Amino acid sequence: MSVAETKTEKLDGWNRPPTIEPGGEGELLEIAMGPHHPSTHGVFRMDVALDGERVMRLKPVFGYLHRNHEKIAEGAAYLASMPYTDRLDYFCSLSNNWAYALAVEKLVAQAVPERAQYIRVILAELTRIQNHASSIGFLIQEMGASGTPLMYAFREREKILDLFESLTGSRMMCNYMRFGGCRVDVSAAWLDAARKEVAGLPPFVDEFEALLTSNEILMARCQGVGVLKPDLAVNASVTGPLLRASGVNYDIRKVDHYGIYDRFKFRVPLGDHGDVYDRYMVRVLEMRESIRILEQALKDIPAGPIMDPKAKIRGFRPKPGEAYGRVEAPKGELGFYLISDGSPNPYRYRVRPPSLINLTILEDMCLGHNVADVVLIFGSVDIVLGEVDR
Amino acid sequence: MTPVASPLAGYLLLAALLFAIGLAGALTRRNAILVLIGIELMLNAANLNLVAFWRFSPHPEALTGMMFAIFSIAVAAAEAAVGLGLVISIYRHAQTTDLDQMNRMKG
Amino acid sequence: MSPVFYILAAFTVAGGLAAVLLKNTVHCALALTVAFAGLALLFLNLDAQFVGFAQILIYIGAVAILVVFAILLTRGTETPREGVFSRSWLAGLVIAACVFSALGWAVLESARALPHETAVPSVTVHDIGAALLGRYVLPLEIVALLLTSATIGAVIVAMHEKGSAH
Amino acid sequence: MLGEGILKGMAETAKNFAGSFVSADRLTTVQYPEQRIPTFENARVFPFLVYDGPDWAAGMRCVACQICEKECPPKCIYIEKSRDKKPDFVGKPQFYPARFDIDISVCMSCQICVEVCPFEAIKMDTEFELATDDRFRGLLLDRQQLAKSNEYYHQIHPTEAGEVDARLDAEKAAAAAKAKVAAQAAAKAAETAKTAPAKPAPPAGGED
Amino acid sequence: MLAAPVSTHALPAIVDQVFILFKDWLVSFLPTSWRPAAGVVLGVIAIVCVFPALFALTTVFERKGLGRMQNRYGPNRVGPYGLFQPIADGVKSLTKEDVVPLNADVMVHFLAPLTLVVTVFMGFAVLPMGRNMALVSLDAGLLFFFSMSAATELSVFMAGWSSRNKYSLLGAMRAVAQMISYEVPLLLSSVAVVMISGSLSLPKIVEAQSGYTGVFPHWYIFTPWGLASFLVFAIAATAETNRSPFDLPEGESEIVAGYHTEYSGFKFALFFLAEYLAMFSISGIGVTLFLGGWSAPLSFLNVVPSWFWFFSKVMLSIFVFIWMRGTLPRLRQDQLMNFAWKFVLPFTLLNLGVTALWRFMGEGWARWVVCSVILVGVYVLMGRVGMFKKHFGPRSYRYAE
Amino acid sequence: MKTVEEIKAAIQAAVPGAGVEFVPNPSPCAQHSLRLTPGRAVEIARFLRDDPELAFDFCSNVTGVDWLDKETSEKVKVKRTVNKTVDGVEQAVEETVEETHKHVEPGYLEAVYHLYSMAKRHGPLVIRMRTVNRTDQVELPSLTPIWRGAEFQEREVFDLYGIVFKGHPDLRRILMWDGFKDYPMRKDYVDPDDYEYEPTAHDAVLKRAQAHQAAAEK
Amino acid sequence: MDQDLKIELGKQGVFVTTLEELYNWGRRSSIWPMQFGLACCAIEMIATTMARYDLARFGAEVFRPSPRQADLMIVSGTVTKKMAPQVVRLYNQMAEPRYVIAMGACAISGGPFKQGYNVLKGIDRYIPVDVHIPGCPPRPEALMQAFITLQKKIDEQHLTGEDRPRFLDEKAQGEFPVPEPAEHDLEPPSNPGVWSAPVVIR
Repeated sequence: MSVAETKTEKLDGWNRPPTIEPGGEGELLEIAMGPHHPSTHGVFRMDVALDGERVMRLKPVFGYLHRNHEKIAEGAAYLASMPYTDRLDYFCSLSNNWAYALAVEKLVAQAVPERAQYIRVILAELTRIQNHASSIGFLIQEMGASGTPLMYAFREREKILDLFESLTGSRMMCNYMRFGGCRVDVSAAWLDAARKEVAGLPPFVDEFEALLTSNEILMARCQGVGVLKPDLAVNASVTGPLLRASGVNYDIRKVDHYGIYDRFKFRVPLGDHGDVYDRYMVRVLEMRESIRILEQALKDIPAGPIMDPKAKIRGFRPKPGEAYGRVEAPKGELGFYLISDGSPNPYRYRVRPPSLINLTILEDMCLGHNVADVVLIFGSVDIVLGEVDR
Repeated sequence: MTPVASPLAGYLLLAALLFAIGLAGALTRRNAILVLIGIELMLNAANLNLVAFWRFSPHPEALTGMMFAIFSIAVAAAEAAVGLGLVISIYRHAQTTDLDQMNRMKG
Repeated sequence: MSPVFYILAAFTVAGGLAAVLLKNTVHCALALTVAFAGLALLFLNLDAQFVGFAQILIYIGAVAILVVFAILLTRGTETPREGVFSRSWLAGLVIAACVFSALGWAVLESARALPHETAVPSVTVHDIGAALLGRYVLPLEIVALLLTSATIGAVIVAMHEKGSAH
Repeated sequence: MLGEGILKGMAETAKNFAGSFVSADRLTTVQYPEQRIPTFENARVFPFLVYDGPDWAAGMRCVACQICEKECPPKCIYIEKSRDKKPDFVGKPQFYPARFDIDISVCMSCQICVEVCPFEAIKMDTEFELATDDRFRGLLLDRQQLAKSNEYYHQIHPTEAGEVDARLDAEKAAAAAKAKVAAQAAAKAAETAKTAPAKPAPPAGGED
Repeated sequence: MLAAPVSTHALPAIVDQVFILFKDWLVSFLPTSWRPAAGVVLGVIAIVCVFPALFALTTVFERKGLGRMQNRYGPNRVGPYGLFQPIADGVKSLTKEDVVPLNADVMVHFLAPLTLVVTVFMGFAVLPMGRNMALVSLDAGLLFFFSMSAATELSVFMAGWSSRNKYSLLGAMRAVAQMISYEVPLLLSSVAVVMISGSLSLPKIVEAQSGYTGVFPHWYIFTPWGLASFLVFAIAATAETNRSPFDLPEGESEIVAGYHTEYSGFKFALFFLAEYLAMFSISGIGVTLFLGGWSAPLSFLNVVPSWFWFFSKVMLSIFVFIWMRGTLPRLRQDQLMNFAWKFVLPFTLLNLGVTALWRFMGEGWARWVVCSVILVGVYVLMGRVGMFKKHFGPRSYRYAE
Repeated sequence: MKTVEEIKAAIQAAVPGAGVEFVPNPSPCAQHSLRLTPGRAVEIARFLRDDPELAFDFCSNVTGVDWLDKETSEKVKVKRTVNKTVDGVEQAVEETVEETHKHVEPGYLEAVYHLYSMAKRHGPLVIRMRTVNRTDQVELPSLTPIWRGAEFQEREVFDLYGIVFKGHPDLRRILMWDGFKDYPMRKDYVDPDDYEYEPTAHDAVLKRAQAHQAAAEK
Repeated sequence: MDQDLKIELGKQGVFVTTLEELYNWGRRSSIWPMQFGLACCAIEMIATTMARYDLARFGAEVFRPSPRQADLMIVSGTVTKKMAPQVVRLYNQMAEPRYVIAMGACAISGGPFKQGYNVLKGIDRYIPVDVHIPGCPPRPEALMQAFITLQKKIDEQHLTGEDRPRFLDEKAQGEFPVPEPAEHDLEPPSNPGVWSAPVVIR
């Protein structure tokens, strides 16, 4: 079954998902996949219309985890929203922390000391590795492997979570970064543990690749499935590994030069086909690049304070104004848009969720494919419902 | 039933009954698939006859009746495949398996 | 005439009747498999092992499944609104009854002339194989041809519409 | 050749299967109720209230300032100030919480209450085995349930508790020094007062 | 049941025939005319007891084995080493409420698991589980086995259809389509064995393999055509039993739990049982056809009782099933079908030709070389062509600085 | 990248008669924005996307903002003549009186778009559009035909703020269920009354819990 | 099982007692959770089944995708008002005996998100919950402890008498009313048959 059968309608750019004609027999079978469907990563729903097993229409339905994060944040102080950001993309709380801290730091022009920057980079990259590993694990799980890759991913994730917990106190909800630095300093012992862990990561990625990369079943299932063309990807604001698998070189770490990413040598892996396999491989290769960054950061981390002494903690009231700050979270561009009216609470607090926006093209990718592929394509987008629905 | 001396007569009667049931089904049902089911029953009744004749024949080692039954099963399988293929094909065309309606449409 | 025969006969006839009379098409198909199974057992009762197993393999394993698939593909699972029997059901019934009475009369008439209990024939699969490739090799080839052409024919008949739709 | 990748994968799982009998890296399970992963010093689960000395009611550091109640993001803390005062660790008379409830069925373990507390009175516990079938009585902790001794605090967070104690000692010393100065001044004043016409002596700064 | 001609009363022989002797001893209390029937009944009882027990053990070993592959223990708390886990599961399943969906077809819904289990059990009747240890020694044993395994398809369909659930129906359709497709290579690959051994009777097939050259056995798997047939048989058997990587009918990532989505309690347990029993019986057939059945792997190991070898071989094949489940993701429906019709079937047909060639080339090394070259060559070629045609294969990636 | 003023000039050159207003951002990050009048917004957006030099091909973020009616009161000293009885005589006296003048600036809903360029790697450019008021004239042109990435975000803004995007291909509620009536992110939204059990209620939560109890007792 | 009752049951016959013990043992040793996650806690639930913690040791790794075959529903995460009807429906589909663990603050009370307009303030407003695990999210060990708590709870159940489990009580509710999303809120906002708010004295 190929996408070549689909008729792409060019309508002012690439705006509409292509319509495909049913094969002829009978009515379409309407299936609501979700919200408790086993492979929708939580509570996501897809209303699928099938012709046989071929997808003719697919409408994502959101909101089953809409927890009113933005509304709550608008009624709370700036700092009080920090723990809530942990619960957006609950795999990558530290990236979320960073994005929010970055936005607030932009809003009040807050400097961040060197050491804190290094810590942030280390934590963000560790987050990226564990997120990519688990997302690949879930992808293969959806492909029907009975959990083994996921188990290996989680085995490694647990080690990284141990690092997080020993530093920040919590496995998942780290609530670690502050406006102008970080909450607690890393100890020498922690850095040693991190170095040890990072040294153990390349063998893990090797094992993962040996298990999966050249597996014929995986290749047959993934290659040529869910192709996303680069121009559509850009137009639909797709970001993150999904975009790079389509061959668009856009990594906010390289573009925005936020933090201290300029100091590290790393490359941005790009895919040429834009299919599920490319997304898988881009994630694997990004893990390898993250390991490189980690090695450099752990070598160079300087001594010094971790909080800017000028940073205001009590009575934090930014001047009226607005700011948009974004980072390259493991799932894509995570942005925070803040409007301050001078009060202790943000007037408007908005999260730009990469997971939600990456789903814009879900229907385009799935049309004409098999139901089984839908699950796969959906898994390859790598979303977390906490972020999609907020 | 009158007491039948030969067991063969019992098999033959049973086969006749099955054949009649199949015939009735084939003649009275509307649905094309059910008509096919009736035909299958009739074929099976014939098979039963063949095997029964073979069993009670004076020279069973000649295997004539049994061979007949084996070939008949093979042919019946082919018949079922083609018949159902036709039904599906007609269904695609007419969106019905109702023979009465197919008659009405006249092609 | 052993009681086994009567049990199997009742079983088979019940299956056959159900296959013809039931409303739900899928139930009919399932009842048909009951009749097939009964017939297979009857074959075994007639010491025709090979035919019995072939009956199960082909009729239950293939034909019944085929029928069921056809029912699902033609959405025949719902009972039709206009009734399940054709308008000419009475004629059909009469014809069937006539056929049965004619056959039954013929069997009963000739019952006396039919052979009585014979010895159990000792026919092994090996004999059947030898016969198939010996005396009956020509019919075997013909059946092989027939099956091949039937397969191709069925595929073509079923595929045809799809091709023309595009 | 077709099948090569599959064999490679099978070899990988076989390696793990065989390895699970010999290597701890390949068998990472910690059998929970009997074995436990050592808790990290920084680990945090739910807040508790620190008290000094043997008596939890007398030694409670909390002065019911209600900052944590206000700052708590999910609003799971409820404090009622006492009417009377009791001396705190430096001896200053302070209010104390007549009622201090934390609904741990709401608490999100964010530690913000700890960060905002100016009195080092509320800290994070590492106890997590709190599952209960009684939602209404099992999960709303009152001040007695929340009160844990400073020794316990030292036990679970030794480094942090040491720092806190040092800070408190310093504060206490400073307060004592201040009190001493004040006392000396008072004594001086009293001396001068003896010579000079009597003046009401200033109250000695919280020396009890 | 074959008579038990225990020629030598040496200890190994007695151990080898211990079950038969025991049965004969039990039966000897009965009048002679009852003995054959009683023997069969005893055999049935033995099968009905042994294989479910084996099923129980297998489930717990599967869970533990999978656990080990995934760096964890697996069930180890219920009873010693977790061995009572299946008993607990059984008790729970038995006592669990039996939910029948409101609009389900009650009768068919009820019958489906029963017919499934019964037909699967029937398959065991012809398996020679040791020397003289086949319940019934049918002349057309192999045919009987396949006719029984063909009959299971209908039960699966019944289960899926009667639940009146989209997922169930979809799962059932998938299962049936898959089983029909893979039945063809399954049958054809065993035809190769029948061609060489010249018999459909399973004990005879085992006997045909029970010779030794030196210490090495004459199993069919140690011939080029035998290995090829065995591989095809293994693939088809995995598909027939709906095991990973062909477990699409139960593909929980797409269609919840397949045809038994709506089953709960004991009926669900029956499906579970049937799946494992099918695994045992098809492994048993595979062992009988290609791995020498109950014969020992090396000639001097013949002192070990034959039933031990049979069951160890079956368990080994179960382990491979579990191993594959622990490693492989599953295929897609159309890929599965394509694989069956475009790769496995042609290869099987070719293998039949090669088998015929083997049969008529006569003894000697020439037939080894010729047959091996043909099979390996065609396999590699088909693999290559398949890979290129489907445009899948390893890729390289570029980087941006 | 051009400055925001330059972009404004470029827009006005390319789309004649386009209403573009420069909105400064007082915060230190200085991400100033352009306010577009809704009428020509789609054309402007297309220009922004297709202009080879600007090439804002990537619409990163779409936000709704709710600005309530703003009541500014200013105290004005007014001189006026008042009739007073001074010393028993009624006369007109001129007096300065302080009066509070209340202006009610009508509220509006605002949609904010953050644009970046993937091709040129610059950004962000912030563009915003305002509705006329918060009640009945809440329509804005949808920019989804220009940037597909705005599709779900505009739906979300519609769902939570009630801005109706004209020209959106599929404007339905996205996060809340279909039968839901309110726009919950608006500042004047009142939560449903479900505060049945609040063991640690205080402040706003306490008020709502008390209100619930009062309602339950009724 | 406490001693008094054992004696009391002993009067009724040892058979009943052992049967009860066997039944309870079977139920508690084979709890199959439903493969169903809601939010953050679901990740910790998955982590619990993974190598480090390995819920499988208790025989509970058989996560069934179909509610019919599951015994335990772990409500792992925030239940929103949009999701609540589905959760109740799923619970209704489960076969008795069935258990519910409310995992994490959100499932118990709405947790940190309870001030939100779309968040259900505790799943126990609609379905009976057996064990509550506080925490946000609870550690995997906490889930295991809850699991053990549930096992203990099952162990202590008697099949007869006043305190028999709900599923053995013919009069007990089998189907729970599914709330309907209405214009502003769910209708009804809670299920009075399952839940009543304790009186808050304040």
